[in-house]
Amino acid sequence: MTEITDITHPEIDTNEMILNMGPQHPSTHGVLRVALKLDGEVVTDLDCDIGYLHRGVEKICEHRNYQMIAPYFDRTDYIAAVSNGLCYVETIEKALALEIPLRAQYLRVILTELNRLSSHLLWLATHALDIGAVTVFLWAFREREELLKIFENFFGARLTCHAFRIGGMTYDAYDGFQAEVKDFCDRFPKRLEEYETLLNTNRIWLSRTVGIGIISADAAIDIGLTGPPLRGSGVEWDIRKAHPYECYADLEFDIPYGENGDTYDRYLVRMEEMRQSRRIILQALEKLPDGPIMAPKAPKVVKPSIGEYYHSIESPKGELGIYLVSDGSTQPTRLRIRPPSFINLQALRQMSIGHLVADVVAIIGTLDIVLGEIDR
Amino acid sequence: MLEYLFFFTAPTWFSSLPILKDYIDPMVLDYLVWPLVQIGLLLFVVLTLVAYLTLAERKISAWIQVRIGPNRVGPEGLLQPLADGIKLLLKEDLIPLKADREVFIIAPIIAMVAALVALAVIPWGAAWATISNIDIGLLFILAVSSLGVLGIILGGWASNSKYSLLGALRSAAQMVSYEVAMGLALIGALMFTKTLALQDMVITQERLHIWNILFQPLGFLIYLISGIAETNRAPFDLPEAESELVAGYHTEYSGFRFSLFFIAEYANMLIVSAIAVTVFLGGWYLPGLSYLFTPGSTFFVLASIGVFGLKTLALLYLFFWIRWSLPRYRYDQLMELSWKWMIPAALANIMLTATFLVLGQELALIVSQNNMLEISTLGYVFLISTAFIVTVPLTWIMLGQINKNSRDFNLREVQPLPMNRTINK
Amino acid sequence: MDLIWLIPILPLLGFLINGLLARRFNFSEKLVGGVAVATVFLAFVLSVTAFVNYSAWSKQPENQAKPYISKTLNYTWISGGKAFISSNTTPITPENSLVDLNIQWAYQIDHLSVLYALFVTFVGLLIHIFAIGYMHGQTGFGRFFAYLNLFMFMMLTLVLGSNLLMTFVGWEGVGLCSYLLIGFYMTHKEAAEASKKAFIINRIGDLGFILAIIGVFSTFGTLEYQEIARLVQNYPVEALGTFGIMSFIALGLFIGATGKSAQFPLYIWLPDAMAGPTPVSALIHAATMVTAGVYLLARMNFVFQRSLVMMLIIAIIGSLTAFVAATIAITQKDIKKILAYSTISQLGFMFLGCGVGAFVAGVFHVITHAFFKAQLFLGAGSVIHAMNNEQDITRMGGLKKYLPITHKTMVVSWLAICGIAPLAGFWSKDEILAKTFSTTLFHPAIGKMLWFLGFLTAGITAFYMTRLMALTFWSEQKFLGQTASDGGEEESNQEANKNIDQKNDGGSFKIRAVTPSTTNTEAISNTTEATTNDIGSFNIEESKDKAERINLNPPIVSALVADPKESPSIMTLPLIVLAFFAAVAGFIGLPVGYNWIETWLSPVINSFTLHAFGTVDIILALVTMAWSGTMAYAAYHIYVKNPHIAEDLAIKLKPFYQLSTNKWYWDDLLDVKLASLINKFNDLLGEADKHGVDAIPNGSALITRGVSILSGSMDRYGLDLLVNLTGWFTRAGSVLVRTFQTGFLNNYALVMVVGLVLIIIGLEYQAIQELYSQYFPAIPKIIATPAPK
Amino acid sequence: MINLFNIIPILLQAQTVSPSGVKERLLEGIFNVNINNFLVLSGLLFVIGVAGVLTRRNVIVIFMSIELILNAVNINLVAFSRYWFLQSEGKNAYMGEIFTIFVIVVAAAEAVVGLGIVIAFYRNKETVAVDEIDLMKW
Amino acid sequence: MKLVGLEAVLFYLLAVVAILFAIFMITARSAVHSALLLISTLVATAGLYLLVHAEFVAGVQILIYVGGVLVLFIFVIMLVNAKEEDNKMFTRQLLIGGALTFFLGLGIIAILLQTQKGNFFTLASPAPPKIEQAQNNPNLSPSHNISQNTIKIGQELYTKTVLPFEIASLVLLVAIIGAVRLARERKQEKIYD
Repeated sequence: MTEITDITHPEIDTNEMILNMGPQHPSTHGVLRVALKLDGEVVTDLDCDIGYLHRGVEKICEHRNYQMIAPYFDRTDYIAAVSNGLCYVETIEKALALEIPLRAQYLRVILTELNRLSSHLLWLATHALDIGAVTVFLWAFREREELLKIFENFFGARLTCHAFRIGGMTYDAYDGFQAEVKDFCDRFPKRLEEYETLLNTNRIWLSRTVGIGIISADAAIDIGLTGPPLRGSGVEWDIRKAHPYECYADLEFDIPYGENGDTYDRYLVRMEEMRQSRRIILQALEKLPDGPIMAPKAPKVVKPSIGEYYHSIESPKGELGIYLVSDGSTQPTRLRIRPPSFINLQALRQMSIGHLVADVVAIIGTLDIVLGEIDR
Repeated sequence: MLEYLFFFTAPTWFSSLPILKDYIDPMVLDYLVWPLVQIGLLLFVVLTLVAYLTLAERKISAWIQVRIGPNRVGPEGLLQPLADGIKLLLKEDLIPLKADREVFIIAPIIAMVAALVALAVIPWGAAWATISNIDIGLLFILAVSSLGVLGIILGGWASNSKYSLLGALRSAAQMVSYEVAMGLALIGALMFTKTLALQDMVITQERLHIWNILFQPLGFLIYLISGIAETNRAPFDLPEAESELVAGYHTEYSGFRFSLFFIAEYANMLIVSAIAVTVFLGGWYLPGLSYLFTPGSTFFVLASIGVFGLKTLALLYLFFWIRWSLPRYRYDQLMELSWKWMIPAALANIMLTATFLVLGQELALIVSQNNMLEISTLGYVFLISTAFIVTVPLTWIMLGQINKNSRDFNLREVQPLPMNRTINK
Repeated sequence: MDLIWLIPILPLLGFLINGLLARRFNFSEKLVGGVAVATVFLAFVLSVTAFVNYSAWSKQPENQAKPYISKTLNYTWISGGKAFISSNTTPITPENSLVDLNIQWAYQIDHLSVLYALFVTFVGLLIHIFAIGYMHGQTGFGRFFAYLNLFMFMMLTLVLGSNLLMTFVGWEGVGLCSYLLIGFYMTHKEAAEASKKAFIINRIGDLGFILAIIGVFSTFGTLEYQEIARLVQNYPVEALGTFGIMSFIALGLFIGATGKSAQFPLYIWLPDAMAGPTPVSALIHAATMVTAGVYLLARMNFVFQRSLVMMLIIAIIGSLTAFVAATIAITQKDIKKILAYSTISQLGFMFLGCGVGAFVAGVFHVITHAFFKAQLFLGAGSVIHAMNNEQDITRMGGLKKYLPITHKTMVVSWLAICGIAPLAGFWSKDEILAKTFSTTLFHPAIGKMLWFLGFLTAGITAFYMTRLMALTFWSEQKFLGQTASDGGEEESNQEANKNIDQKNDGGSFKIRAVTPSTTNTEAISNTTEATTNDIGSFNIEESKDKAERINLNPPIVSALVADPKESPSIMTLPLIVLAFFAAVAGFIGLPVGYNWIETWLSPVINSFTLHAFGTVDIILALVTMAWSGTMAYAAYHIYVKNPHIAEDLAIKLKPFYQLSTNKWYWDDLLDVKLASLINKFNDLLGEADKHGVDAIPNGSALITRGVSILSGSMDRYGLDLLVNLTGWFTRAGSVLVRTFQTGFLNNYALVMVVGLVLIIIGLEYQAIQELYSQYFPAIPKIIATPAPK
Repeated sequence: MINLFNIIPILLQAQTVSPSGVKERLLEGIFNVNINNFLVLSGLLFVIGVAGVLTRRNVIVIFMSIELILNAVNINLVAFSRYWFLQSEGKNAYMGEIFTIFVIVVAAAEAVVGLGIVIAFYRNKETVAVDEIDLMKW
Repeated sequence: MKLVGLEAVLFYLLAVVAILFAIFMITARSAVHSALLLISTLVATAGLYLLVHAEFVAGVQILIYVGGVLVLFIFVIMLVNAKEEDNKMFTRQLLIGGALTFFLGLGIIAILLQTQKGNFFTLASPAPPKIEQAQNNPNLSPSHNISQNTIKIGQELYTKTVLPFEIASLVLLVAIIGAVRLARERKQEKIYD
């Protein structure tokens, strides 16, 4: 926890007020405590107090077999469980240098992109709710519900979805999976348009988001922002394009990026990403080959050779990376997660200073953080 | 004094009710029994209405949000308000230890009383359907509703909680600011009715066979927006913005005291709508109503009450609709909207309306005598067309020019996002 | 007709639009000019309709000779309650001397004011149009037109106001606008000082006006013209030698008029006022504002007519002014200054007319003068425009071929001002002269003398105007190739030197013709002799750029253009229109047949010199015309045919020449001589002090020294004790008093309350005593003596 | 029939005769609510206001006491306005009320400026007690 | 001017409320309580105004005094976060102040009662002028008549006293500007300068 520093000029005396937002607060997206130093309603400084949800995932991993570790990742970013699982599985596969079958790759892509949709929908819902548009919240949940139904059918769980195994997948798509996804994708654009009618040109929405929480491209790179916050500042960086994994190289999609680095641009980026995800899903469904879903060479006992491995994927929140130190045994020596939310949260202070309390709420929303991932 | 407070004597059918007639002095009937009956009836109706407004809001919001809404208690959830009321009554009534006890107790009462007192002068219908039609009707309502802010501000302060205090201060500043715009927005209409007495306003509109909204589109718009802000409704619900201040001034309130605040809010909505209807939408006047019933007859009065109720409910629906479709303003934007847009627009409206009235008199389209206006057919055309063609666009352009350098309302043009189609590192 | 209130309000609207919005929203010049001209044009149209309607309205028997007072914009402006006045009826009783001081803000028209409104709006309109062309491209364009419009508002308020106080508001307003517009080039020192001068000198006149207003109110109990006209009938005519209340009021009004209309002692501001832009000079300092004095005289003629002393004073001052100003104008070199002095001179004529009782003739001359003088000023403006801001006529010449329209129109006005029949000036001027000659107000000899002065002035007028025309248009072309420093005569006055100095200040360059494409080879050779050829031209370009950039300065650099261009049509159009009216405006006051203006004004002004038109008048007119023609020809001869005569004459008539160029030493008297006189007096006093008075103290010092030894010892032992005692007392007392100044608010409030209690006890002791004595018998009873009823 | 409204007047309209002593005068004043009663009320409020100004330490409360004093004056004005309305049959009857409005306006102006000073002062000294404000500068 | 019957009762009720709450106001320890009690006094006064048919003034009293000025007071009290006063009882100030105000009260009452003895207040009250009958409309109650107080005040305010009215507006404007200037923080000044 950094010390709250006095950024105001010492010769100016102001009536300062420390306002604790959280840890139980409707708009902190979990148990985050933000200590705001206010001058009137203007934020002069703030500090995030995290750790209320700390479970020691990284430490636990050091005492588990590689197979046993996988489910823990569903519980870090519980909103995007599929992506997290994918990242872990791919890291180990990279360490083992395993080649996984094409069908499994395509299924993984479809599922992660569906998961991206679900995560972004939740973000849209809560972000709009924070700014006061209650109806968008419930509308977004309507679509998310459809997605969750598909997940439930596929994974047997709605939140902690888990179907990836080292070397492929546990089970194949159920009957009618493709039809259902196709059906959803057909309906989805119209729904998106509905949200955009409600928000895109709404003056209040614009005045609440345009010019709020600006972060320049340089500053974003300095902090290490990834994902939509980075792209909102105008940096065209997407790991799916930059270091394609799975079968992303075969699929056509665009990377949207913003220009001003404000909340509104990040909003537009995410909305566009949803469209692009849908495009990916449709392509993947079309190309989905038949074949095995598990790599035949997949070892029963996972023992990566000695060394250090780092692998990252583009999770809905940004770059999710896993740094693995293996000593050749069945348990990792050290497993470090690079959680996008945690690093994106670092931008909160820089984005919020000078804005009003109400903007802090909007900015937390636009960063799209999940405390489970931050605290681990 | 009493005859000034209760101008309306009882209708003839009331005084001729056999039981009353025989045992009670007619003066007592007029000045005591009938007003009490009116007040009792009104309180009953309004409080029930308020209760059902909460249900209506939940149902409407549910429809908007593709949900079903309360449907368990009673048929179609119709008994839900009752259940809510009982729940609130039976809840534990907490007073924080460090709170200012007296003020904490008295604050919701002030809010509630201020809301309910204003009901006294609203012309719910023609003839005897109004409790009191006093000389200063509109001023009375503005005055009393300015008391309502005291309840909020004191409640927030007495709770001894930061969120409450912030909410209270916000709401005080907000209500004081928007009260100015609200009062100014009404002045344009007053120039046509030439009275502050609300019943007389309706009568004037009836006499001129017009609704003032046609003369005063801008005034109505400003009044409506200010009214929404005045009742702390979305998109101006800053004082109780749950995403920022948890629940604003009534964070620490629970149980019945909370419900008093709650009722006050809904009653205020009702009053704002009723005033809008009275001043701008012709009150109980509906063209053609007098052909159906004899003016002044009991049926006419009942029909007029119905007309008034329908108009008010339509405006209330607008309130709900707006609340569930718009995001929330930020605090400074809210203030900016008031001081940079609403108040100047209201002032411009006053100036332009006055100009056109004088011009109309110069052109002999309007005659003003004995505190009344007489408008010729051409005069109607002149006033309505100037209101729509000149006042609204002119004010719009002027304010746009004045606020050219304003920070928040000059958003950059929204561009479609650039897309990267080629990059593949 | 009820819309007359709009006549002044419309220009006010234009002022508000241009003044408030033009700068903020960057109005284009077209818009600014359009707004200004449109408002004045509407005002003009309204004036015409008011004129037509009023002439019909006033013909109805029940409205005979009554002013029409607008019902709109008519309210009690100042409601001052009851006030005592000296009296308005002969038996003074408390009842009739107690009146309500209620002053209306109301616009009225009657025969006089509608006439004024007509020509003010008309001339104003033309000058507005002219100004669009003249001011093109200068910064402060919007400001200029805002001021002009404000001026129109104020002038029309002055004219259309229904009472003296409204006139006073307009009076002050036009003074303000005059100040603003003279100082329009506010970074220019001369203009700023001229504006200050005009403002301050006008204040002297205003003091008189205010006193007159107070006098009128305390006499009549009202300020409404209509009422005053009615009530004034109760007062007798004050003959020569008596100086009653009417004379006092008239004196005050006259002092006011003197200031505004630049009459003899107070005329010095008007020539300086020419530092303003030329349209301003035309509108304010020639056509309208300066005639406000005449308006006041005509408006209050019933008061003046009751004081023969003041009539005589007015006549004398008027004729003196006319003569003096005309003689000064002969030798001036600045084209606008000549016109300024000419204006003063013509105003003198008007005053002379009023002074001899011919108010109608005065007003008539106001109207004709407005046309031809406005035309002359605008023509001068056109010339200046063409000459690139050169104003010295000795450096012009031969402009006839370059500026044909300007020349032709100015010729018309020249003839008009010279009094050549049948142009406008002839009719009005000769009517004044004729009325003067045959006045019956004073001794006939006085009338003859005044006439002679006027007669002389008429000739001189013809002379200097011809000189102006000759040097500008007809004489040899002088401006080409001349450098500024060697231009002009040897005896160039201080003014010109100053100008040149300023011009040379800028960048120490010589001004020369830029383009060599001229026929005057001599001029070119002069130029080539001039040093720093390239640098000179460069500097001119640069300074032009600078002037355009800054533009608040009038471009003082007069780069003598080789090829003066005729002004654009927006400027020549007003010239033509005005010239037309300068030619024909005289026909409204023909002495024979139907004298329209006299008939028209008869309800307002009853001139008492009802002198029949006769042969004497015709002879006089012919004589005057011949005299003017002679003088004009003389000037033409001197300045065009034989230019050397002018210098000869200047040397021969040196004392007169000096007197004229130095403006009769009047400015010097005020500025220098008076000041040096005071300084000399001071020196004298100082000398007297040093030598005479100082001897006394020196002598007494000796005695003092002796006494001081004695008293010193006494002081040390006797008086010091007293002083020390005082100190001790003070210190002791301060301990007591210090306790009161605690700095605590409550203590001070406490003292206030103590005072309140004391006041209550003091005032109502009896009541307190009576009420409480039964409970507190200790309260002593005071038997108050009953107050006498 | 019972007329509720006539009972109280009968009770209150008990006139005392020939008010000579203090007691009688007081009684007469009490039973006839006329302008005098208003004046006494106004006087009492005035005195209470003065007491507040003299005894309180909080500047804001002192301000409120001053408002009370002004309010007392207003009662006076309104009462006299009504009195003259009846005495002079409506001539100049509303001047008192208009004056009251002006007093309210001026009171509002005074409060605004005064409270502005209080806030400015509080920002510097962190106190609003008059007995700590005893210097002309800080 | 005589109030009888229920009006007299109301007068005494309101007067007692006003005086009691005024006393409570100056003795309350918390500034917020003081403000609340002052509000009660002012509202009671507004009731008194109604009693003498000054409806407009009553409305203005509540609108401006209570709704405006007192809200401002409370606002400021909250801003400066005034602590409760520790009333040092029987300080010199309190003693002297109390005694003085006591004398003041005695004096004022003496004056009032003394003048009452004269004929100042015993002038016979003529009947109140008839209130003008409103327009004959069946949609208004038959006994509908409405006070003309507001109209009359409006007429007088904008004719006879238009100059004081404008001056009052100017005073308010100056007060607003002054207050803004006074209360502006130095930092804000820095920003705006």
